[in-house]
Amino acid sequence: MAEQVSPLGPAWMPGRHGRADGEAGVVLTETRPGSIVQAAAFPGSEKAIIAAIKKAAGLSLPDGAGGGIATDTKAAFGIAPGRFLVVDQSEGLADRLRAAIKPAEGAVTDLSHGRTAIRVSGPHAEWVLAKLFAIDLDPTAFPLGAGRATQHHDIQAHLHRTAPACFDLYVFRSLARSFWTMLCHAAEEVGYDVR
Amino acid sequence: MSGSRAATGGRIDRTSSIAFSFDGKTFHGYAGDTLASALLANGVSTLGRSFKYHRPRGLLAAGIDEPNALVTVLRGDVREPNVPATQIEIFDGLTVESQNRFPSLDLDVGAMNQIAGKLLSAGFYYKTFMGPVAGPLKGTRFWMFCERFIRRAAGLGRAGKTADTARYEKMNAFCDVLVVGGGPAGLMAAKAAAAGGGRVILADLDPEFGGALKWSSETIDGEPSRTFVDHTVSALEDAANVRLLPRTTVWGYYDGNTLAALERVGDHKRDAPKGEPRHRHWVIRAGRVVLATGAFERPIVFPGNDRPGIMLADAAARYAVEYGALPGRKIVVFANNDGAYVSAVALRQAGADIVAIIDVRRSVSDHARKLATRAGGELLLGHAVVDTPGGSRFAGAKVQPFDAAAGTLFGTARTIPGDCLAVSGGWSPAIHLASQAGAQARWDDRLQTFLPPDPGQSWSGAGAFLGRFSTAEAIADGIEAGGGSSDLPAVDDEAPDLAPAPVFEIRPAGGKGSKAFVDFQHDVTAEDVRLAHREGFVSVEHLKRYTTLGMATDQGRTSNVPGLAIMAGARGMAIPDVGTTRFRPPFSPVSIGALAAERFGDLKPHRLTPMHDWHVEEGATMVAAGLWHRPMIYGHPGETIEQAYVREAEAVRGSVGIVDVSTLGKIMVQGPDAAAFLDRVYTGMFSTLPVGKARYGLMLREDGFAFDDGTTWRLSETDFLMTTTTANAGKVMQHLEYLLDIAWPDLKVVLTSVTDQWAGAAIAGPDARKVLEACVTGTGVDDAALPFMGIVHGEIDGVPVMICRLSFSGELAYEVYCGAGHGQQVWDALLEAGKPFAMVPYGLEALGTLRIEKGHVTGSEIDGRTTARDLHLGWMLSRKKPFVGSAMMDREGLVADDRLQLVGLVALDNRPLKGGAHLVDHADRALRDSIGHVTSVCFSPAVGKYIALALVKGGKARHGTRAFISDPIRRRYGAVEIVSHHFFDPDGSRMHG
Amino acid sequence: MAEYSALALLKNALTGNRDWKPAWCKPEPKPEYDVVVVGGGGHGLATAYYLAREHGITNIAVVEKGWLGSGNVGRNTTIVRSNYMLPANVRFYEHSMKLWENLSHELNYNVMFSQRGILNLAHTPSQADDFIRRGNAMLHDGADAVWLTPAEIAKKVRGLDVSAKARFPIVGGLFQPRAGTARHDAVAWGYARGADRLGVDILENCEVTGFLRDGDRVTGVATVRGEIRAKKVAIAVAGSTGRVMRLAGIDRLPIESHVLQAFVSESLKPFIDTVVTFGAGHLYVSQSDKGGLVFGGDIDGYNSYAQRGNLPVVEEVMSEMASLFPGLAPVRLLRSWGGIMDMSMDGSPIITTGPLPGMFLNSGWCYGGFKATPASGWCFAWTIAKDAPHPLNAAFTLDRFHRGAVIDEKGQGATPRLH
Amino acid sequence: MLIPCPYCGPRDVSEFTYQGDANRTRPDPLSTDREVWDGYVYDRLNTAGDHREYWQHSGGCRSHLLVVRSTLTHAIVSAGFARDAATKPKKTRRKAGARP
Repeated sequence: MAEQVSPLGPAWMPGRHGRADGEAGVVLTETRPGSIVQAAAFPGSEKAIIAAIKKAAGLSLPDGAGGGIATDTKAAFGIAPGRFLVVDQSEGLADRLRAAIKPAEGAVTDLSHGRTAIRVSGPHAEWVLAKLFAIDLDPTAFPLGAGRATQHHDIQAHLHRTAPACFDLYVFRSLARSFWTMLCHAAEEVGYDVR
Repeated sequence: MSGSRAATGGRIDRTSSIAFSFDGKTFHGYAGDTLASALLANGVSTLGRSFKYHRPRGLLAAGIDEPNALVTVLRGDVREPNVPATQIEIFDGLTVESQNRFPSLDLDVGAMNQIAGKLLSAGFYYKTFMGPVAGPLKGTRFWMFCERFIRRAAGLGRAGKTADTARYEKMNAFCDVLVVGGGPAGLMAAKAAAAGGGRVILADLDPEFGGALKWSSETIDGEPSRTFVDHTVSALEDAANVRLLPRTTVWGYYDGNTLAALERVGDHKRDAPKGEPRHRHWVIRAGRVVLATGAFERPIVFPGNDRPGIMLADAAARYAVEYGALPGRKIVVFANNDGAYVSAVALRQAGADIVAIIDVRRSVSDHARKLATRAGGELLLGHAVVDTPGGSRFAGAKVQPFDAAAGTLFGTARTIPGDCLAVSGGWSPAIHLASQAGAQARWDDRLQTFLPPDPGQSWSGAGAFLGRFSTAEAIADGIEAGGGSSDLPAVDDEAPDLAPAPVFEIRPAGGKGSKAFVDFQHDVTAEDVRLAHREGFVSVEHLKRYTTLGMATDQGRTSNVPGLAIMAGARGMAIPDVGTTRFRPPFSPVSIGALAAERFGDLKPHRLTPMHDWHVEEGATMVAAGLWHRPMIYGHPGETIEQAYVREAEAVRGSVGIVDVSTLGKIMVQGPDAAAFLDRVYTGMFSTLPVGKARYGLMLREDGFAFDDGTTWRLSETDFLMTTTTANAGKVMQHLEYLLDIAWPDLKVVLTSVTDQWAGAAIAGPDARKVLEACVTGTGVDDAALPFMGIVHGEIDGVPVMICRLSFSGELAYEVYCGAGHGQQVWDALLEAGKPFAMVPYGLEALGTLRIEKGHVTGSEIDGRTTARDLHLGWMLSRKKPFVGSAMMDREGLVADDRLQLVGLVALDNRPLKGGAHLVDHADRALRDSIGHVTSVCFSPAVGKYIALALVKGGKARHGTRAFISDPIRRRYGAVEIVSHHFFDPDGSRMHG
Repeated sequence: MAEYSALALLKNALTGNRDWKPAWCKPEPKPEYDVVVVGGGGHGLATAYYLAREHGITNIAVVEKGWLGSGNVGRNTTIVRSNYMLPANVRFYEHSMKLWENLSHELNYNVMFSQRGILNLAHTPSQADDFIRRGNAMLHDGADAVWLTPAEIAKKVRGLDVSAKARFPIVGGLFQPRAGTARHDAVAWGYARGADRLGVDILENCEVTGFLRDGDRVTGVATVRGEIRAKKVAIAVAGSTGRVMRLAGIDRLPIESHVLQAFVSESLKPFIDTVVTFGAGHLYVSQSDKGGLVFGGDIDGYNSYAQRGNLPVVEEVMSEMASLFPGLAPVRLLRSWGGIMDMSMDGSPIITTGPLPGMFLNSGWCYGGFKATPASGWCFAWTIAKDAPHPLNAAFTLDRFHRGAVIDEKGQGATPRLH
Repeated sequence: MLIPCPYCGPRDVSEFTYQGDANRTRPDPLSTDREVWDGYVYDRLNTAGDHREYWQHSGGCRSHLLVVRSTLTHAIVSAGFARDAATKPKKTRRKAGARP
């Protein structure tokens, strides 16, 4: 099957932008995973869903609200009570999760086309994201591996801290181009690289 | 000229000369100067004209409390009015003009208002301009005629009409401790808090930290206070857990310890680096807050107290010490407390002569006497300034013996010449933020001022904010409020006692003499306060509102307490019994742009479908539908809108068309109880829907009115795909989530918005099936495989698709859904397959035309005021089960005969109908008795006429009758026939074909 | 009491403004009145004034918890208009407009009613149709309305971004020429002075602490200044309706109290002449005679009795201001404040007899209370005097919610935060 | 104002949608008692003081919360999942062992 078409269109302009001197404050990338899937547990079945994610994706989710884990190619984190976003660079994760989750325990929803994944990394990632989101991005409040559900005005977003200075953002596809444009605008002050 | 540059001193960089323009004239100052200090050093004494009487005014203060010297900063055609000159850091090329004067600052015709001074007393406008009861100026016209002149005379600066292109930004911050104010208390609080390891933010409104230590002559731990500040600041700069925010005014204290601050990032720069905002709007969520906001000196009210050259004593000292700008060479000091003596010494040390110190108190402390000796000049105790003879600037003080206890003058007056009068009437702590955070301030009799209330939120105070005015107290308080331990630096100088004598106004017997101003910015005089008293406006709020005292841009920093004191005197009450006003955000004015942040200008969220770029390239006229952008028409060159949509609609009825329906709201409803859930939220039954079929559903609100409609597809036993209208997607989702969380938490159902997951294309028209047959693989699409309301899964161009046969247009039609990332690919394949059938893309106008012809309703008809029955959807209301709204839908008001009901209209004059037109049942054009209104209109190619849907009183009963358009707004009148809303193919044979 | 006039002003100016007398007296409460009006805001004072003037009932007390006019009459954005869509509202507010037009004369107090017009901007063609529907409804029910094109709007309101690339492009606007603004405090003071001159007792600092009852019937009020008996007790306390009615044992009403913030900019030379409202969000702005831009937006959207709001609404309103008037971005917000709105379940008011015998209720003004002041007082006075509503307020009953005869301008149902 | 979401932690009020008075219980769906339904749909307690109310964390985890918040000061007394409050049996006010 053909690759998905990016929603960013002409707004995606590779190269260095904004403040020109020194190291780029942030690097912005569209990571284009093959699978973005929501696994949701009915009340009381959270453990079973966590086990199913382990089985289907090989990711061991830590306990706790917003807990998560990331590898080079996969990621999972809590986005709401009993709900997890599971991401894989390759396709087919939704089917594997469906096979691992009993209909009485939870539901699998494929969002691979519905969400756009944007990576913000670099020394000023927290500074740039703090312009858009009213959440505490400090590592003490938002540790490595954790996920957060939040919004920038009309744009809902899931944030996942996948490295000390790296955040993967998942936004609604239809709003991705606008969001990307705002992100670039916010990053101009520190200089940014689009890759 | 009175002001001048001192030979040495100040924290200015005398090697860096800066040229700026004021009222078109070029001046020079130094790096580190404010506009105020630079103009003062250049001998400029009049910086503005007062609000009402247009009196010349000079600098009163040196900080944010400045009421007089408001100017407009120009950046090209962009104007920033009403900026205190004390807050502007000069830079090369700074261009500023003065305000509220015509034609010039020195010659202002508005000053004639002074002649009518007594007429323009407080509240004069309420008592006149009521005008004649008849004639050409009756009603409100006479007032409006006069008002025009009043409006022109009032107002301060002029705002610009040219768009501001500067960048503004918002920044979210979180910290354990926010310290507001970077004076000695704040610096020590930040240091102590940082030592505790928490995240600390220290904000100060000045460009440099230090507060009053920047112009203090004290020594701390043996170092000059300014050196102490430098050391402390550099230690804070080095601490990883401290963020320093200079030029940042914390202006709002909101709920949950959320504070708002304005950082003036670029105001002092000629050119901003790329991407840097001019202002940054900080929203700081703090674990706790240390308020170290200091105090404002207040003036004494006396006749002639507004003449340029009359200045607060501490401000005079600040100009001299911090900026090396002497406000005068022969300075007269007028005080009711010891603080002014310290200022006098500082002024003397900076190079000015102190001519005299006039103190209302008959005796003063030894410390004050010592300071007076150091300052030099005559010490006149038990005296008061009773007037300031002279022209447009201060030339001398008329003084007279004064009995402070009785508040009376006696003996003979004499005039002491000088070129500057430094006044101190006591100090008012800056309790504004604490007041915003809730609770009433409390009066302190010793300090004759309001002190902060008990904390309503998590804050603590330190230093002058608490009325603890000495540097030593500030340092000790700061360390304690910071919460850590720190060495206690010792202050080596004796602190003056700032407790003033309770003297707020000097009032010559019989009220003789010049005007005595309480509120400089709004020109409120002591007599105005007394007039308010005479007229019964005695509560503090009435006083404020009747006289406008304290309501100007300085928010009464210098005027509140003196005003209250005068009212208290008139009422024979103590000041706290008169009350204090509650301070409201912002503490100091904040640019509208900063609060708008990125939400004006070009950055606006748009929702785009996967096929958006194709629509635009194809020349579609796009229209906004909420955040979505949708094609309205795909116009050909030379076509009108009507020609375009008629062509598109005819193509659908004649052969086939394709429309992007990706914007429809889509919600996955999943779980073992999904079917039961849908039975409860829809008026119809969904548990009986077989897998692989779709059903049209209607939702009501709890109050029984119609809410939203759409089709829901059963994809498996436990999975449903619900569609909603584009406009209501979010509201429906929220409605369902509410019910699931609150009404029926026992149901095992998961709701997920999948609007963006799917690209949708509807193929409609007699040839629709042929188009699908040409491109769909993996499934049949014939009537047997895909009956009406059936769903199949297949592929188009190798992309998995889901196809449901349903119709909005009334034609044979299908909705084809695929993953949004493949939307364009499938769309292209469908277009290719449609070529042999001359398939056309159609937009919202044609879509609307097709549905109006079928009598289908949308948001224009389901407008939140109509019922299912009003819209002839009563057949959808199941009687077999309760559902949301079922208990309320039969109430008398919802079933009344005279309700507006859906009907069709056909124009009898062959002219276009328009939405929003009303209908009447009389042919004359008299504006009365509307019977309803037009909701949706089109030219119907199927009917061959202009038709419309309308909501009309008692609708169905009027079928076949004539009514008349009454659209006086657009001057459209004419006859229509009321018909059924089913204009076309009422039995639905085409879509079932 | 002396008449106010230019001559009086001159005479007093010559004598040093020493002879002005209080605008209203400060009497001690009497033990009994014919009518006690609870609430010394605009509506309560207007009610007392019209009871005295139109119905000859002068043995009236207005009891006010704090200082006179301390509620919403002194905390609003001063806009007067009758541009409603539903007939009951258009007729009522148009009656108010007609009273406004003669109010300064009638009260011998300049309330500074200035018919500067109000412009409702439409930003999409369908919104334009909605506004035109409203304009047509206004014309059919006796109000005035005209449609302005973007070019006409650009001429009328300079500084407004009418360009096609504007953040919220303007397709036209509904203009009501007779609408405008009035000086809010002056309305309270003018009615107070007017009522006082007709013999009404205005009792400030007289908080109601309970109701006197004879069985179900309300026979007076207990106040911090003693018990006051009354043949009729009328409640006009806006945002405090819940609290006051609870004192009468009525716990639940179709009312929620919400906070609405309002804003004023620093004083400017004349910038906009007319009242402008924004259709793509919620913003209304006018310029006061002192030069401040007075503006507001949506309610904060949660129950509140605190006269303070929060930042999200501040930011929203400012973004709309800067979007409409991009030249105002550098202009500075001077002050914000909050008022408590009595939001009803359909967004329309309540002026009714009851709900208890001897009691009358005036409430549910949402954020439309100021412009309603004259008609509210006039209709409420009628209802109190005749024990039955006037046709103008006959639809504004309490039981309309239960009957389903709601007057829902916005079509939002029983969700007060959306009205 | 910050609302402490039990899942997401304290978040700005702008992330939440107010869903109104929680002093109401949706009547039995089968009930046809008009007065009960009228009360549910239209009448509000409108408390001046600690007010039970629903908020949806619409800009976060989308859970509905049952929040007790002072309408006089906006101070939040407690916040929990509305679902928990709705599924847990109603606690009686009486302490164990106390007289009926």
